[in-house]
Amino acid sequence: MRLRTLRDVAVLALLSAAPSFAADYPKPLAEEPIPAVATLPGTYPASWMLVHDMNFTSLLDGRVVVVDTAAETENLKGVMPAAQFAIFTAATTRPEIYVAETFHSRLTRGTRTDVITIYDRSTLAVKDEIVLPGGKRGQFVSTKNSFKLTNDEKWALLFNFTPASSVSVIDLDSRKILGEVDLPGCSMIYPTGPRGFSTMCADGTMTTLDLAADGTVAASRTTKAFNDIDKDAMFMMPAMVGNTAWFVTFAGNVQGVDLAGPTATPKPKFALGTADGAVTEWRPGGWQVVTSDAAGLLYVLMNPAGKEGSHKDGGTEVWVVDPVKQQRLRRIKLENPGVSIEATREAKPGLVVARPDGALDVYDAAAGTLRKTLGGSIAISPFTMSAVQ
Amino acid sequence: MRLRTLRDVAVLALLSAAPSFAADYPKPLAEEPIPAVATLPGTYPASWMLVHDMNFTSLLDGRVVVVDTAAETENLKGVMPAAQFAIFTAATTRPEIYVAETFHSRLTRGTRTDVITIYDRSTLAVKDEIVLPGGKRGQFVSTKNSFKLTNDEKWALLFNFTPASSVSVIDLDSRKILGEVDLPGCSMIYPTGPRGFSTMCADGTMTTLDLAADGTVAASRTTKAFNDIDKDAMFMMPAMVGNTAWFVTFAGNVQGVDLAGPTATPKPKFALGTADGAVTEWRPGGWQVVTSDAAGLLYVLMNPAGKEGSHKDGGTEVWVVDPVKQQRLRRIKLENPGVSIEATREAKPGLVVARPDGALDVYDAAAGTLRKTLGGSIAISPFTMSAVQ
Amino acid sequence: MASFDKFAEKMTRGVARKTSRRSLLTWLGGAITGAAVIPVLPVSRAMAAGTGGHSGTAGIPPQISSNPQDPGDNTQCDYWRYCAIDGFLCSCCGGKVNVCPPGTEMSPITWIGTCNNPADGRAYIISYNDCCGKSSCGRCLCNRNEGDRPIVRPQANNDVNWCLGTESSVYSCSTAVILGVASEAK
Amino acid sequence: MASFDKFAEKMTRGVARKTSRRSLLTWLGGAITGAAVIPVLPVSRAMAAGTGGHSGTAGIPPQISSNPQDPGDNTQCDYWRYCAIDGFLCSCCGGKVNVCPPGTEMSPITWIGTCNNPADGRAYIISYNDCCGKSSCGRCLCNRNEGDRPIVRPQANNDVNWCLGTESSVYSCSTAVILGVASEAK
Repeated sequence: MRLRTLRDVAVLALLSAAPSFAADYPKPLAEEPIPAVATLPGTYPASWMLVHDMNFTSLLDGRVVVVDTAAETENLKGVMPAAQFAIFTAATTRPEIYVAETFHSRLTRGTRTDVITIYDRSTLAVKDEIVLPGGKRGQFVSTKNSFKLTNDEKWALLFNFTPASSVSVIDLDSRKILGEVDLPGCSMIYPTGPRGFSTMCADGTMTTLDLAADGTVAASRTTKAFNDIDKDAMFMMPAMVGNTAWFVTFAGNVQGVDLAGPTATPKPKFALGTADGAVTEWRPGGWQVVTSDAAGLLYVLMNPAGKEGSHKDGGTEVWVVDPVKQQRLRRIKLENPGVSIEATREAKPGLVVARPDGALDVYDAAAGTLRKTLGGSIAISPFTMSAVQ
Repeated sequence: MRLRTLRDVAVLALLSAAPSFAADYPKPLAEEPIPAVATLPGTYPASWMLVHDMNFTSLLDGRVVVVDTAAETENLKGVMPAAQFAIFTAATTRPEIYVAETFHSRLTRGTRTDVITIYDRSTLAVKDEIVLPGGKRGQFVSTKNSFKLTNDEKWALLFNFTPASSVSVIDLDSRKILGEVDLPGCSMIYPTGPRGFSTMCADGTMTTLDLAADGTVAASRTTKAFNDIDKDAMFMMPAMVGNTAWFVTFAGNVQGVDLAGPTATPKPKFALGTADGAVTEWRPGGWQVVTSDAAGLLYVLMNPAGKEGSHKDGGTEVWVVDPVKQQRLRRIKLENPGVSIEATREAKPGLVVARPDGALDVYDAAAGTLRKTLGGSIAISPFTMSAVQ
Repeated sequence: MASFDKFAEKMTRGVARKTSRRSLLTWLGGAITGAAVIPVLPVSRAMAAGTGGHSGTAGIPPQISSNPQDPGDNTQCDYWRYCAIDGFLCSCCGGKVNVCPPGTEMSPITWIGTCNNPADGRAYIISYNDCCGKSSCGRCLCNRNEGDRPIVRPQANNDVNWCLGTESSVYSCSTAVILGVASEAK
Repeated sequence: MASFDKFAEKMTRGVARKTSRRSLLTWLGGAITGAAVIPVLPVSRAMAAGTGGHSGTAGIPPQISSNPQDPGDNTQCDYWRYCAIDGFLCSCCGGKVNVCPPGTEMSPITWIGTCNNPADGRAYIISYNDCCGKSSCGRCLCNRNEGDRPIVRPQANNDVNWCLGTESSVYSCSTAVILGVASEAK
């Protein structure tokens, strides 16, 4: 092919009236409009998922990837930047996605600025941002319960860690910070009741805080200790079924907590049970290890070599559990080991397994068969996934 | 291993007077001081190299990696951030490394700020920065000749591209911008004479500009056209031997340009020649395709499948050329294809070949044998390399 | 060139249906450089396999236009419009071959290539508009340089970050937009 | 545990001399989980092979302390001090096992592990101080969680970005510093 400069191109364009030898296509392809930018539907289909890619090779440049787990092609729908151990949460009642993130004025150094960036769900453009003073936003390997909505999604709750713990209460209507609740010795946010949240405490209790209309604490109540952090700690991210948070523990128990309000109420603990094929014993292992489907079933990512310290080692099976009947229904043998799992809320739910190499395997959650693999660097370091609710 | 909380640790520390059963080591390892941060020698050994890792998966988060190409261990000595299509240059007469880079206030968006960041060569800490107004710093796949020193290294010259071309003249003593020289139709910076530079122009000429003491243009002269951009374009990054810039061309010619001043003076062009083993024909291919050693020999990265469009395809051989005798001395068959090459200025020079997978192969430049491979993600996307001068 | 392109195109599409992305690239490398030498993958194709770290994973499903006059898989570097592209293909990044991903901004200033369409035999002027304002897409890195010239001739150069005249200079991916016909089939 | 650790340590050192990093990890995975099941690599070890994209390259040469009481290769995840580390190993990043790379700042606040030294049989208190102010090192990603507990107990948690109290919150790599002896050999 010969070089074409801009001038050559102009000359050649003049010659383009010459007769074509491609008889099959008498007309050339049409000029295409620029600029052109894609948009997404205002409501995402139930097969879509938001995947938090922490991008370990450049942690300051994380992303939230919008993924269609069902389509034949174009599975990556779009990306939102999510900088520096960011955390996101998506509204269901307004077309907004919130990313709490941190910047430094010189990329790796200089003035720190924490913000909540507000994305439009359809354009993935930045609509607005709320600047968070004090440089205290907690930065963790993506933990969904560090950023949650409450009060009919009018407020956002953001967990701070300096290493003192607190929660900022942010009004999303006015884009203003209402206040800050200190949480000495407690961590994470579990929305509870109409306008409050619970938090997990280092003594094994949970404390529930009711918030007043101005965002201050109206009342608080603490459970008895039920989280044996030394011997059988609860993973911090539960699967939600209605208002019940289903936690799993390091040793393989299921601990439900009723968050319908006004106080977090632990349910009786039950065991996931044992099974053949264990090297030592089956235990939950990975990052996002438990998820739920629309029918209220739980899926737990299981590691066959369970022992002290194995809790982030990923898993090779997913166990399907009916938490109401306290019954394990079946075991799904994964084609590839996984780090995190998330079920879609489709009528025939998909079970998405994030692999250590960043690919996403999509299983038929009922049949336990692999539907497809979303590869090709769809994410670099996927840690948490959030199905469209 | 049992869980140790901080309290457990305190308790156990009290018990540590108990007799040891490890008779070989009666004393425990000593407590180690914190904080502790490594430093580098004030003068880098000749086996060291600065590698520009553009970090393609997060281009806004590039790096300059300080690499020891000779040591048995600890080959990665340190890293300097180099944001967003940055370009760096190292002083030889002061212990400073300059990185021209670009930030946005919200990582991927918001206010743009261009700066020259000044690193201390020994601590790799930021000493200072010079803010560059106007958001016009040129951003390219790492091209060394977009940022050069002149005037006995008192001044830096930085190429701007908006797409209008200009060069900013920066006084490194006062950390101030002296002025800006417009370069319509010309690109890149080739320091020429005591206080000036040449630039390559789209009509195939080079123009040399002498700068006055205040940084303005005192005089300029233009060569005849000698760069046949259409048919046999010169690669933009030459290898320097003294004051002579040795360029190679797409089709495999060597074009020397004498930059001792006062005017860039092209030397007679000569051909690298042909050789067995070509698929089509041998041509230079890759990014940094030519380098020189302390003895004044040139090394050219060669692609066996040369044709229109092959000029960035990398190479499988390095041809060693004496540019004064216009003679090819030998061919080095690479163990692995390379993207860019750089020779050290050691007495027994090393030839470093950046591979597409980011690893660096270090050859004995004289023997043509592979000394070692620096792997393990020493860089993600190494494009240019600069040996210690 | 046109007849080789056509042959390669046909072969590629046939092979793409049967093999993974990875082995396809290897095959192409072999076909281009012949069997006698170390296969020289174009640098950025090799880097595409390398930088993302996912060379071993399954790839991206083929995306073929419904218009037979626009043939080939636009997630692959050998798609006809990509003859002078350098970067991540927007068609893998939430955009399309000629459309930027949601929330990015298409650069108004860009570089130009002239690519042969193997279906209709025409040469088209292709504008490689960059999409800007989000970070590197990271998928489908592709570098082809037919007609590419050094930065001294910027309008024919793909090493420039063409996120110029946009709100942000951060580069995400590249499109390949038909601007017009450069020459009719010969 | 101690005897298994000692065994694994010996085996590892022997194998490390003979095999590449990649095959060593595979071997360890096999040894830990047995031959009957799919090998379960600890997630971040697999990611270490994955994210950098350089799983196929030669690795990093072993770095062994000259002190036999501090045994093992501190570029490897199985080095004894790393029993509760999570991140890039500073010993691969221009620092040392207990020293930050040039130009970074060592975090004063951190998490604590207790690791058995297989040479002297003692358990040591190890402080995993993060090094801050430059971007992710990207080499020698390692995650081990012996004694790790969820964020509800932050001082025993390695999922926190411990670049706290530093000028920049940007994380580069993690060290493993001996703070003292937790228990004598049993």
